[in-house]
Amino acid sequence: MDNIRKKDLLWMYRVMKTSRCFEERMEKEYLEGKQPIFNIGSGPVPGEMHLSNGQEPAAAGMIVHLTKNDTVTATHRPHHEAIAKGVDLNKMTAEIYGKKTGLSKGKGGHMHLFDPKVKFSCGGIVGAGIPHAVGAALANKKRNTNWVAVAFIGEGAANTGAFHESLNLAALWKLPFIVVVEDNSWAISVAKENSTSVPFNCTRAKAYDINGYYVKNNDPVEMYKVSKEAVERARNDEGPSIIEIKTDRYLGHFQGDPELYRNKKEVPSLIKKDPISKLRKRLIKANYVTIEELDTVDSLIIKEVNTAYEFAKHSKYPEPAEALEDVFC
Amino acid sequence: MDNIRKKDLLWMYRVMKTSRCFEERMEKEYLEGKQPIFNIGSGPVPGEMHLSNGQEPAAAGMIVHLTKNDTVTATHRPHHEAIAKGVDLNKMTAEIYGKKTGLSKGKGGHMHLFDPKVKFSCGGIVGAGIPHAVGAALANKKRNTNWVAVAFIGEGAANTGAFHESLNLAALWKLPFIVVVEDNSWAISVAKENSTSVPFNCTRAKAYDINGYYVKNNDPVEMYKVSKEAVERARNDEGPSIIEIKTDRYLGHFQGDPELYRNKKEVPSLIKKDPISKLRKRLIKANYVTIEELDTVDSLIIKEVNTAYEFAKHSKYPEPAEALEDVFC
Amino acid sequence: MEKTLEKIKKLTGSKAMAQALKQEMDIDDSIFIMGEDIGKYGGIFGSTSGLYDLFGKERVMDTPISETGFIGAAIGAAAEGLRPVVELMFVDFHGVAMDQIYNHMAKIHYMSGGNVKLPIVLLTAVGGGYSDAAQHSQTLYASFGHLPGLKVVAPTFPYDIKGMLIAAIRDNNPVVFMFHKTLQGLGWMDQLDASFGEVPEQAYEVPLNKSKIVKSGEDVTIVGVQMMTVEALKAADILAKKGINAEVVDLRSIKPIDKETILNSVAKTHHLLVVDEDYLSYGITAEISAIVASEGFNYLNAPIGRLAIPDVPIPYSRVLEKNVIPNSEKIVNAVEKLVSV
Amino acid sequence: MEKTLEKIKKLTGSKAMAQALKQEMDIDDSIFIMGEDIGKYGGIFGSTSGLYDLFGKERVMDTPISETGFIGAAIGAAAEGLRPVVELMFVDFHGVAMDQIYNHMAKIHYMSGGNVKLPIVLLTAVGGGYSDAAQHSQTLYASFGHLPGLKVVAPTFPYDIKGMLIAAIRDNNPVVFMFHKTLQGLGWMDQLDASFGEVPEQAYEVPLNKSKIVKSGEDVTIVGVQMMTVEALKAADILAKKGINAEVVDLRSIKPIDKETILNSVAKTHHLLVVDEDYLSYGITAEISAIVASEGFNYLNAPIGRLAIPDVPIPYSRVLEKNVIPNSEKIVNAVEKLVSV
Ligand SMILES: Cc1ncc(C[n+]2csc(CCOP(=O)(O)OP(=O)(O)O)c2C)c(N)n1
Ligand SMILES: Cc1ncc(C[n+]2csc(CCOP(=O)(O)OP(=O)(O)O)c2C)c(N)n1
Ligand SMILES: [Mg+2]
Ligand SMILES: [Mg+2]
Repeated sequence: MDNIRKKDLLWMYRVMKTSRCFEERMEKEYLEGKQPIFNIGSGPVPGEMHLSNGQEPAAAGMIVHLTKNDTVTATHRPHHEAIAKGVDLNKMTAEIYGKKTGLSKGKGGHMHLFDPKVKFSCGGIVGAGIPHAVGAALANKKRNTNWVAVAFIGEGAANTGAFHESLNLAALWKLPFIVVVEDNSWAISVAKENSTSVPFNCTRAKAYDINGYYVKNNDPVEMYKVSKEAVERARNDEGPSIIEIKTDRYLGHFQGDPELYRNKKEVPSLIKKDPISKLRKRLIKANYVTIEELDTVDSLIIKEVNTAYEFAKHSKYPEPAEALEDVFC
Repeated sequence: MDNIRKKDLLWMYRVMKTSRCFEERMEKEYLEGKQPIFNIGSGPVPGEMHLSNGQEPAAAGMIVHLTKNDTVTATHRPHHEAIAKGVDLNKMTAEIYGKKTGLSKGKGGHMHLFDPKVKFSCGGIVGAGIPHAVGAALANKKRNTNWVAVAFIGEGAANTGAFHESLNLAALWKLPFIVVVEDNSWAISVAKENSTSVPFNCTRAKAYDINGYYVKNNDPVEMYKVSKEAVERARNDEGPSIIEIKTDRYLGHFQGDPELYRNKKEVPSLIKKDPISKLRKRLIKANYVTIEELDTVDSLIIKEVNTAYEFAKHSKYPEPAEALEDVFC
Repeated sequence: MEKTLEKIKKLTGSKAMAQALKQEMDIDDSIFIMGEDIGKYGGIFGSTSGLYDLFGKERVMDTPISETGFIGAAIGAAAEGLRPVVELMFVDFHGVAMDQIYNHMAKIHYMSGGNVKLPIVLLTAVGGGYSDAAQHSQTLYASFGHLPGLKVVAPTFPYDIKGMLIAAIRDNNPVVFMFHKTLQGLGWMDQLDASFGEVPEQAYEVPLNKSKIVKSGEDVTIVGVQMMTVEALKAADILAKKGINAEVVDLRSIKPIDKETILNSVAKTHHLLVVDEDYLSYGITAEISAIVASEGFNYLNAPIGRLAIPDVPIPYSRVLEKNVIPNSEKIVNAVEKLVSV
Repeated sequence: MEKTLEKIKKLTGSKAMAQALKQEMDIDDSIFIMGEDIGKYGGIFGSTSGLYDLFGKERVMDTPISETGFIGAAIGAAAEGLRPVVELMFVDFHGVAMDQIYNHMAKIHYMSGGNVKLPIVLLTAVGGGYSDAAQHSQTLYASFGHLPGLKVVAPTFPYDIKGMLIAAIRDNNPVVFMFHKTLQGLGWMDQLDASFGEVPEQAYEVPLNKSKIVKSGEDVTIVGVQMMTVEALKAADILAKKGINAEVVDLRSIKPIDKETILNSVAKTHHLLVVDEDYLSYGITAEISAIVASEGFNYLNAPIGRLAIPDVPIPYSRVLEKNVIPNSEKIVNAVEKLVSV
C-alpha cells in the first residue's frame, strides 16, 4: 500500500475500528431510558449525542503522524479524534455517563472532553476550537519545539469568522498548525452547497498563501499521505495547511435527528463503501495481516470498549455539591 | 483618458476635492480648544477624528457608478465616502459638531453618520459594516431591483471574521455586493505585512469563487474602470467582487496620533504623487477643462465647505434631556 | 382581545410560534426568516416548523454557520425596509455575533437620531435542564437585558408566545425573543402541561412590556420567568398546602421590566422572592431586587430572597445540573425562610 | 505590604500598568502580550508603553484585527502552559470575541473538571466622558461580571492598578482587567489628580476580591468604581460641607463582589447609594442593591439609591453625554434625597 509502514496502517485500522465499536455501542446505550418515548434528557446518557460513524479516516489518517506532544482540538463530534489521540477511554466514557471518574468529573460531558495528558480538547461551539489550536501552535513555536497543533472541524465551520481569523494568524506567524476539514456534506440539515461558496475548502488556502490539500472518497490511506506531508511541513517550520477530506456521516446530526431533510437512500449507499471494511480488505489483500490476526485485533477492541462501558456504568456519580467546585483554581 | 466620460471625471475631481477641502478644514477646526495642550475631549469637535486625506480615489472611483438607490457602508474613516455618496454636507458637519441640526441630532458623531436618504451609513467597529451591506444587497435582490450595495473597509478589516462570513454569504447567494478594500498600508500602527498573510486582499476572492480586482498607485481612473466592471456585474446578477486599491493615509490614524511607528519620510513622498493634483493635471492636459474652469469648481467647493462649517457652528446644541430620546421608536 | 370560543385550539409553544410567523408572513411580504436549520428542518426547536413548505426558500432561508454575517445582514436588510426575523439557534452562541447585536442592532436607531429603524426579531432558544452542559443550557436573560436599545422578551405559555411574537414582529424596534426549549412542547423533550395551552387562531398581540400575575396571593410575591414561572406555580401549590398563599408574577419582559406590576404585588404581600434560571450575579434577581429596594422599600417586611444559578457554568451530569438550576422545592424552601423572618 | 519610602515614585495609571507588566515579564519567561497596537505604539491607552523596546516582538506581539483569533489563541497558548496577557483595545469591541471569552476562557477550567488551567489576563480599556460616542465609551462592567468563571477587576488608583495587575498576572485563573482611559494619566486626555499617585517600585500584589474604603464616614455609604469612585470622593467633599459625612467604597472588584466591606459599611451608615458608569439595568447598582436588600436588609434606614447610565446608548454630543454619565453633582443630589427620607 504505497510504502506506508504496516505498523501505521494497522494502527489506523485499530483506532478506526475502536471508534466505530465505541460509537455503535453508544448508539444503543444512548437509547437506554429513552424508550418507548425518546426524551433527550432521560437515561444514563442524557443531552445531545453526535456520533462520527463513517468519519474515522479523517482522525486516523492525521493523528497517526502525531505524538502526545502534538495538540488536537476537536468539535461537538469528537470521539473519533479523542480515541485516535489516545484519550483515556475509560475516563472518557465515564465522563459521557456523567460520572465522578470521568475526565472532568462529570462536569463536561460528551461535547466537552479535555485530556491535557494527551493534549486533546473539544467543545460545543462551531469554529471555536480553531484559534485554540493556533494558540497551541504559537506556544510550540515560542518554545522552539517541533510540535504541531491540529484543529479538526466540519465543513460547516469553514464559514465561521473564527476560521478566517485563525488561518490568517497561523499563516502570518508561520505556525505549525493544520486544520482538517471533515466534509461530511452536512451541517445539521444544511447541505454544503447551501453553505459554502466554493466547492472545496482547501481552495481557501490561497486566501492565506498556505498549502491546501484535498482527500477524496473518505480514503484513510490518502489522508495518511496528505497529512504526512502537512505535518512534516509544519514540523519543519514551513507553515500551516488546510486539508479537506470528503467523508461521510452515517447517522443523524445528533441521535434523535429525524433527518427529514436527507434522502433515505443516501446513507445505505455510503455504508457500502465503508472505509473500515475497505481498509480491512486491503490489509488482507496486501498480505499485511491475516484475517485471523485482524479478528484478534477486533476482539481486543471489543474488550477494550466493553471495559470502558463497564467502568463508566459502575462508577459513582459526583455529589450534587461538587457542582460548586472547579469554577476557579 | 481612455473613453471615460468627461462628466464622470469632473464629478470625481469635484468630490475628491470637496472631501479634501472638508478635511483640511477639519484638521484645523479640530484643534480648536485643544491648544496649547491637546485634550481629545475638548473643543467644539471632541472625540476621535479619523481623516481620509489621500484616500479619496477609492470613494470617488467607485461611487461615481452608484445612484442614490445603491447602498454604501463605510468605516470609522467615512468622510470621503459620505461626501461622494451625497450625504448632506451641512447636516454631516453639524453632526460632527454635536449639534441638533446634525444628521443624528448630535447623537452619532463623526464615526456614526447615517443618511438613509442616500443610503449611507458607517460605524466605529472594524469590519462590522460589511454584513450590513450584504443585507442591503440581499434586500435589493429580494425586491428584484438592480441596485447594488458596497462596503468600504480598510485593509486591516480584511482580517476580521466579519469579512469572511460576509463574503461567503454574498457569494453563496450571488448578491449585488462589492467590498472595496482601501489599503493604506496601516491599521493604526500595524503595517499590512504584519497583519495580512497575503500581499493582496483581492486574492481572497478565490476563497469565495468571486472576482477580485487590484488598483495600483491610488489611481482614481483605474479605480473608475475596475469599479465600473464590478458594478455592472453586480447589477447584472453576476455576483459580488472584491476590489483592493492601494491608497495612502497622509495623516495619523486619528488626529493626535504621534505616529512614532511610521517613518517620517513616508508621508512627504506620498503627497508628491497626490491623486487630486494628478487628476487636475490630467484633466487639463487632456483638454477636458481649462485651468479657469477648474478654479471655478474649486472656489465653489470652498464655498460649499465654508457654508457647511458655518451651518454647523451656528446651529444649536441639543437639550441635555434629548439624550433620553430615540432609544426606541 | 375578544376570544371567540370556536377559534381557540390547544397548541404547543413551538406551534404557537410557527403560527404567529405564518400569520404575519401571510399579510406582510417584507417579512422573511434567516437562520441555521430553520428551512426544511423547521428550526431545531420547532420555531419555524412548516414554514419552509409554505413560503419557500426565498422567505425561509437556511444560512451557513456565520452568525455575524447573517445577523449583520438582517440589520442591513431591515435598514432597507424589510422585516427580518433571524434565529440564533441557542442563546449560548450569542458571543459569536454579539457585536452585531449590541453595537449595531441595538444602537443604530439611537445613533442615527431615530432616522434608521430596524424592525428585526431575533429568535433564540434558551434554557437547560436536559444535560446539554455549559455551552448549550444557558438563558443569559441579563446579558441581553443589560444593553440599551433592545426589547427583550421571554414568554412562558403558548398564548403569550404567540401574542408576544406577533407584537415583536409588528414592532419597529429590534426585539430579542427568547423561547424556552422545554416550553416548546417538543416530542423529544420533557412533556409539561405548561407547554400546551389554548391559543386563539386569529392573530392578536400581547404587549412586550407587561408582566402578568399568573396566580394571585397575599403572603409573598414570587417573580419568575419561563421555567421559573412554571416552577414557582408548582411551588405555590405546595406552599398553599402549608398555609402560605403566594402570588406568582410571570415576568415575560426582561427589558423593559414592568415595575408597576411587581411593586403593586410587593405592596400587597410585603415579601419578595425572585427566581431566575440565569446566573445569580448581575441577573434578574439583582435587577428586580434593586427596583424594589429603591422604589418599593417601604413595602418590604423582610429581606428579599434571590434564587438563581449560583455563578457556576452549567455542569453536564444530571445530579450536578439539578443542584444548580432552581426548582419548586428550592422555591418552597426559600419562601418558607423568607416569611418566617 | 511594607512600604520603603525611598522606593516610592509617583506614577500615572498607564505607567503603573506598564511597570507591573515589565516586572512580571522580567521574572517569568512564559508571559507574553498580544493585542492590537500594543507593540511599538505601546497600547492606544499606554498599557504597554516601553515594553516592545524591552522585550521585542516575540513577547510583545502586535496582532491583526482578529479578536476572536488572537483571544482564542491566548486560550490555546495558556492551556499549553504559557501565561498570555491579551488586550482587547476597547471593551466596546468585546462582542466580536465574546464567545471565546465567556464560552471558553471562562468555562474551560470548570468544564475540564479543573484539569485545564488558563492563566490569562485580558486587559481592556473602559469608560467615556470624552465624546467617543456609543461604540467607544462603555464600561460594560456587568456584561463581564454576569458570567461565571472570570475574575473581573476595575482598579481606580495607580497603586491598585499596579498591585492588582500583578496579582492578576500571577493568578492561575482568567482575569479581566479593566482600566479606565481617563485614569491612565495620558497626556492627551483630561488631567486628573486621581490618575497620578504613589506606587512602590518593587512588585506587590493587591487582592483581586477586596473593595476598599477610600473615605470613611457615618451618614451614607457610596459605592463606586473607577471614575465613579473619583466622582464620589468629590461629592463627599461637597456633602461634608453640607454636614453629611459620606463613606466612599471603591469597589475595585466587579466579580466577585466584596460583600463584607459593603455590608459592614451599610451596617454603620444605614444608607446606600450605588454609582455606576455602566448601564442601569442589570448593572452594578442592581447587584449591590440586591446584595444589601437580601443580606443587609435590616441595616437600611432608607430606600437604596441607584445612579447609572439610564439605559440609553452613550450619545456623542458633549451636552448629551454629560447628561447620562453620573458625576459628583448628581451624586450630591442623590445623597441629599436619600438621607432626607
Ligand atoms: C457558533 C455556533 N453556531 C451554531 C451551532 C449549532 N451547531 C452545532 S453543530 C452544527 C453543524 C456543524 O456542521 P459541521 O461543521 O459541518 O460539523 P458536523 O456536524 O457535520 O460534524 C451547528 C450549526 C454551534 N454549536 N455553534
Ligand atoms: C473590532 C474592532 N477592533 C479594533 C478596533 C480599533 N480600531 C479602530 S480603527 C483600527 C484600524 C483599522 O485599520 P484599517 O481597517 O486598515 O482602516 P484604516 O484605519 O487604515 O482606515 C482599529 C484597530 C475597532 N474599532 N474595532
Ligand atoms: Mg459537516
Ligand atoms: Mg488601513
